[in-house]
Amino acid sequence: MVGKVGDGVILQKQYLLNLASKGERIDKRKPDEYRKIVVEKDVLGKAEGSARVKIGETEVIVGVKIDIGEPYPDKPDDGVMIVGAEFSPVASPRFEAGPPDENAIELARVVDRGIRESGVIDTKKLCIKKGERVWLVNVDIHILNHSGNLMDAAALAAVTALWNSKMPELKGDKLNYEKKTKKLPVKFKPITITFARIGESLFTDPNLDEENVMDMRLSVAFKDDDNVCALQKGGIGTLSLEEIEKMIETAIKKSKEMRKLIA
Amino acid sequence: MVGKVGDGVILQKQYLLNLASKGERIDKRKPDEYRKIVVEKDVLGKAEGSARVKIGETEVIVGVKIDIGEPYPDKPDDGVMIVGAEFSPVASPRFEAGPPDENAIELARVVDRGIRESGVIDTKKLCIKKGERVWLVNVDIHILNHSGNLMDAAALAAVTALWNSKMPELKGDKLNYEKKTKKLPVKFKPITITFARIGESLFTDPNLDEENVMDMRLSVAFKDDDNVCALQKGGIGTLSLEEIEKMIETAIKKSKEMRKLIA
Amino acid sequence: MVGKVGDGVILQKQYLLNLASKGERIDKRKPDEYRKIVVEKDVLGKAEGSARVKIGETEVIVGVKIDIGEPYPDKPDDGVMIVGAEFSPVASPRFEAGPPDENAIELARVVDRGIRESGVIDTKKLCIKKGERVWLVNVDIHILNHSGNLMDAAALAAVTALWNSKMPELKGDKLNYEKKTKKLPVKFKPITITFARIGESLFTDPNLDEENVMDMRLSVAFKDDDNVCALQKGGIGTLSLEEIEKMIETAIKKSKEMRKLIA
Amino acid sequence: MKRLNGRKPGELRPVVVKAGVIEQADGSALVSMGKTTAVAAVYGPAILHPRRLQLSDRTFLKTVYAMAPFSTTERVRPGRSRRGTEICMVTRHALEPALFLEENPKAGIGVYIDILQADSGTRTAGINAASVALADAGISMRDLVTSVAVGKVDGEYFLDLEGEEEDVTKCDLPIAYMPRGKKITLLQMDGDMPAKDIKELLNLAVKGCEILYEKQKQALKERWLVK
Amino acid sequence: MKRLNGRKPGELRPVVVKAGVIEQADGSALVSMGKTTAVAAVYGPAILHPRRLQLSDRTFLKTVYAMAPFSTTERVRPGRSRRGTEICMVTRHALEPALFLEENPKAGIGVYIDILQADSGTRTAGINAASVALADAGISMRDLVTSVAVGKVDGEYFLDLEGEEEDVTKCDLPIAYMPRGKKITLLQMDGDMPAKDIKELLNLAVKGCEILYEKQKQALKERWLVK
Amino acid sequence: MKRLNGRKPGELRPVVVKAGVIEQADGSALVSMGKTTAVAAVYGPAILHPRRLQLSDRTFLKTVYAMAPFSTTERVRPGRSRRGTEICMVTRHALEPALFLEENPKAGIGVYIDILQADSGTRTAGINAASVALADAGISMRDLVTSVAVGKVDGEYFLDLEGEEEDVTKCDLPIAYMPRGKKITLLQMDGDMPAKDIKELLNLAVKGCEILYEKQKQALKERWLVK
Repeated sequence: MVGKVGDGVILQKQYLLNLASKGERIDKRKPDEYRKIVVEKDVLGKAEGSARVKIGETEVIVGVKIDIGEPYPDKPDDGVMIVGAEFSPVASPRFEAGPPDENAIELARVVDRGIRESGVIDTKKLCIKKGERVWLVNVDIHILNHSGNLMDAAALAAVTALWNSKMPELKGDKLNYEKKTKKLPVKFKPITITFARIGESLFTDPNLDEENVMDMRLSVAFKDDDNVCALQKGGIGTLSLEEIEKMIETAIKKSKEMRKLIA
Repeated sequence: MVGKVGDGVILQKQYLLNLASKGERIDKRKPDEYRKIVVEKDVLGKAEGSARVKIGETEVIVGVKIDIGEPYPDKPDDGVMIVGAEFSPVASPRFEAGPPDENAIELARVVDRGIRESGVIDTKKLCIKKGERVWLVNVDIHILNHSGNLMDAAALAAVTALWNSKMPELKGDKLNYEKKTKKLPVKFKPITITFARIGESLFTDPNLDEENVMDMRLSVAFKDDDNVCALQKGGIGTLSLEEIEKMIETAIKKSKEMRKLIA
Repeated sequence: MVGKVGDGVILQKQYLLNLASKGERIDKRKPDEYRKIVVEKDVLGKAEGSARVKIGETEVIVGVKIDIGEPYPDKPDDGVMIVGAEFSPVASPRFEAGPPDENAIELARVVDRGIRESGVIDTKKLCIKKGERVWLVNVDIHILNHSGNLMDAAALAAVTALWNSKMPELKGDKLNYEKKTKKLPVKFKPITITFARIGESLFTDPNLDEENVMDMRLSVAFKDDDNVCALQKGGIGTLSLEEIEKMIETAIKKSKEMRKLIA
Repeated sequence: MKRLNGRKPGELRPVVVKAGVIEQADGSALVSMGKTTAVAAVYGPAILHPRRLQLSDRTFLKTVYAMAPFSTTERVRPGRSRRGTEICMVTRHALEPALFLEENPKAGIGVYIDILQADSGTRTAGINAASVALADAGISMRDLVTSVAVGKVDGEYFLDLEGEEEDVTKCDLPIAYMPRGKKITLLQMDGDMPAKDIKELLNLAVKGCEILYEKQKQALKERWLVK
Repeated sequence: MKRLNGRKPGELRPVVVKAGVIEQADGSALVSMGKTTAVAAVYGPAILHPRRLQLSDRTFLKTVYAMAPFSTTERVRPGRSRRGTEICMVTRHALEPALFLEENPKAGIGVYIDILQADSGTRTAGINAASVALADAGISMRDLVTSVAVGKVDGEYFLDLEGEEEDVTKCDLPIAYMPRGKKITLLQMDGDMPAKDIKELLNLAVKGCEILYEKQKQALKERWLVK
Repeated sequence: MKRLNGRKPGELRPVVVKAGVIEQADGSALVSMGKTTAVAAVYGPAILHPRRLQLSDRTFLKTVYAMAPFSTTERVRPGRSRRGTEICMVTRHALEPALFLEENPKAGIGVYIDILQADSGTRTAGINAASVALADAGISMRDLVTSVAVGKVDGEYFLDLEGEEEDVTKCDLPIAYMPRGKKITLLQMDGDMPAKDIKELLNLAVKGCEILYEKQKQALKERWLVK
């Protein structure tokens, strides 16, 4: 609703492109360098699992709520995981209260697929009674400060929160949230690494200024065994096969470092 | 959609403020005087209880529909009461068809709390089978003419309608709306008294002109034993402790008079 | 969203009115002549019944999906039929994605009533277990090209699709859509004939140019026994009793011809 | 089948028409037909906001039809329904022919109809009320619009269907009608009926409208002669 | 009934107030009252878009209050609720008296409140956070707005209700208060309480607000003296 | 696993491309890939209304992707879904690089895609149809955009996944591609796949796109040489 006029946006773009042509960045980082990353777990009292991740000024909180529900008809003995993302207006004047916009939906769906399709959660262990009752795992991403590269921050916070989630006690039909029994069955720690292209340069961990002038974004997610578990191109730029290859190579290395932050 | 231009609104405000500085009102009423109140019960053929209340030109109809539903999980042996309010566009060019606006929601929620929290309805008597089936009491407020002080008119109509509601017959699983069995278990008749402040003066029962220039509104609801069962400040003005005390005192007296209108 | 400016709309209107005053039409058709009608059945692989109807350039696809659901409480042993219509933005720059507009709703409701109220489907035969489970027949109208007279095209496609629908196999609780068992119990083939009035002339099967200048539209639907099963006036023009009588007479004849196209 | 309350086949339900029932509105009316009650309010004509709704060649006529939650035995859930959307549309089409909308481009008139009690014939009662409300607002009209539904039960033509009659009729045929020019402005029908019956049914409906027309005019007279 | 965590009847929960927690915002604050945590961000004042929201005589103040899905034991479904709509409204009414909105017509200020953790008193924690965030944004104010709820349990007046206390209290009475002018800007109550108790409860609430006021001022000092 | 219908791993499903299927549209196309059928219509470029959607530096490209209710075995409920919103977005990003949007600021182009039948690969079929529809509308383009998905089943790379293949593949990797400049405009993937396989899969997908490209060009030739 309340926005600032984009004075100097064009000048800023030219400046960042000039820097990029020399492989340089506005905050002096190397092309593959991340801003400072801080990971905290168990930051919310009412959630079964939670984490706060800061990458530079970007700040994301993820809360995991575990409930009981019905399985999908085509997967009667699998638990259900749902990832949601809300761009709270708290985080940026560009966000509005209301139904999630396409950026929030993309964020949630990419994090969701990165976790779901690689088999991170052992959903078979989340079946209570086949076809009738299964555990329902809600992963909610809450953006507190948007200063670029929400994708990596959200993915890291989601995996950290899941990795530390504990199941509430099930007594007959009722859940006792006061008593936690065992850990949620999480098998891997997938890590997402995002690149932005500015001019001809590819930079990891774009900050907000860089995102505003980039023409293309690529997110690559890896499992612990270095297999790729997700790719997602964003933006209206194009990609060559060579660029994709190069980014995957760089991203494998960065993902190994980042995975150590999850405990 | 179709609105009239606010010619003379500023002049009108000055005029009302001048009057108020002398403790006078545009329609010659005394500060604590209500417009003429007319209460009619059983005005709707298809509802289990109903009432029409006119306060001056303000006119409100309330219909009570009784059905069967599930109890809330945390109150398995309590019946459920839901108050809704719709500002029909019939009542004022300022109302629009669509989801209820914040004024309608406030109206419904204040009437709802005034009835619910003071224990007006004996919800334990509305349990049919614990945890499974309870009586569902829908109280719908319908504004026919908005000429100020909807709050008191709606609250009075709601309590009158509830006080005169009769339960449909329950035969096995089915409701027979043609045959009414006994009265809805209503214990008290809470009464809401509303004040508006114009300048330094506090007036009960503001009419629409007064509401348009008031800076603060306070509604106070009382049970039959003169206990306060609800307070709600409206508007962007402020209140002193002395003003609150004074209004509560006045309101107790007015509520006793108004309660006699419910039969 | 993207619209063309209405250059020449007024000239066009005058031209069509001049023609109409001589009983002539822009495309040389006789007053009661339809454009070329093409009916194809079984055009969709995933639907239980389907049809594509072209009337001139107007093109409509109808798909019938059959599922299991609950009956309406007041008709516990009747199957349920629901007709929906979406004006896909593909079909016309005037259509927008979003909730169906009033024209789409009217189209769906008129087709729905034409089928429902005349007893076309033997809904008693669609009951599986009284009060609990019945067959649910979804008839979805999809407009591919809107070049006038959607009503007749949609009605014809709906009846053709229903006439050729086959029920999926029901095994215990589950539906097997791969195996079809028997035909949907359809008893009649109601046919809708639509007239538009331009000036003083009544024309069947208005094309889009004619619809843009008409002041009144009347749709008449007939069962196989020539009984009227639906009437619907559209537009802001008026009708005389004589005009109604005349249109019904013409429409009976046209409906007999059109019914032969359903096989 | 005997009619409810001993009515004759060609008889209307008890009708009440009252003009000027909503003080805030520019025009208003209440119409009861038996146990069906409709209230209509008219606001305008006034300059229309937001501007993008303004029409360059005529007044924008907005019609809203809504059933109060307590109007039927089963509570009506508030919010839009497909049925309500269609009724808004046919109501607008029924009223427009009576108005001189081309005289006031860029303006808007709002016609709001609330059904307080529903027992068959809510759209017809709503149109009857709206028409009187428009006249009560002093908006110039070619004629009043008057509306009623007819059907056929046990071989007899029934005027102004009510309650269970609607469940057993072979067809339900509502019309709206402008008596002065003998013009039909709304026509809908569903059921199963030979063409020749349609003619008879329309004649009966027109007769009903003519009676209602007198009651509408009477209500306006009472409203404006008294004051 | 003994209070949770050995609190005395007139004692607040442990309170944390921090200004400047959202880098992107023009002003922001975090307020924890026991296990309830609210974050508020302020954007503006800036020229308001779309223009139709602009007010000719004052700044448009938009308040949004939302509970994070993971803030309570039962997950909160995202989207609007009637409760949330009412809280937005009373929050706006509680904050407006502290601002000079008439000085900046056509502008807009956005106040966004997120409840990260909920354990009673979310509207009061939200108002406390919003007030500090407005000051942190450098928006001129008549006074800070400070807010707390009071109740009566087992015959004793309890300040700043928490968790189960809210289920057993005879009434729940939140206020918002501007200490400098001793003015109440929010007042709600439901329950069942003699009029004389209301007076005592208001006095207790005002005392609580005065303590919170010091913590709010301290947080702003820490934020702005350090830098 | 043997492929359905005796297909070879590197073989496309039977492909049908037809330009000019919607008479009312400025451009249109139908693309079938096996049992998946997409229809695309293009309207514009035209001056964009409402004005607030106009962009000062480029044409506004609107993409709408919708599955018809009868397109799948389980009926699709009409209305927005999160999946649909994401597909609209990646489709727009896949098409924009082919267009000269900066040449026509304040205009709008609408690209509407309907999936009539769905059996894997609806987003790729939709992009193929949209690209032909844009060319059919006479909108100048850098190149056609062509799209296909690849996967790995039982150790073999499969081109253009279909039906059950999508359930058993180790990964699902759709791309969109502009053959002239060898540029990828859409890239998504989920599953579990060593990095070296990704390279092979991309090569296979590019080969598939080159075949589709010829069919797209052929369809445009047939449409425009005949006339």
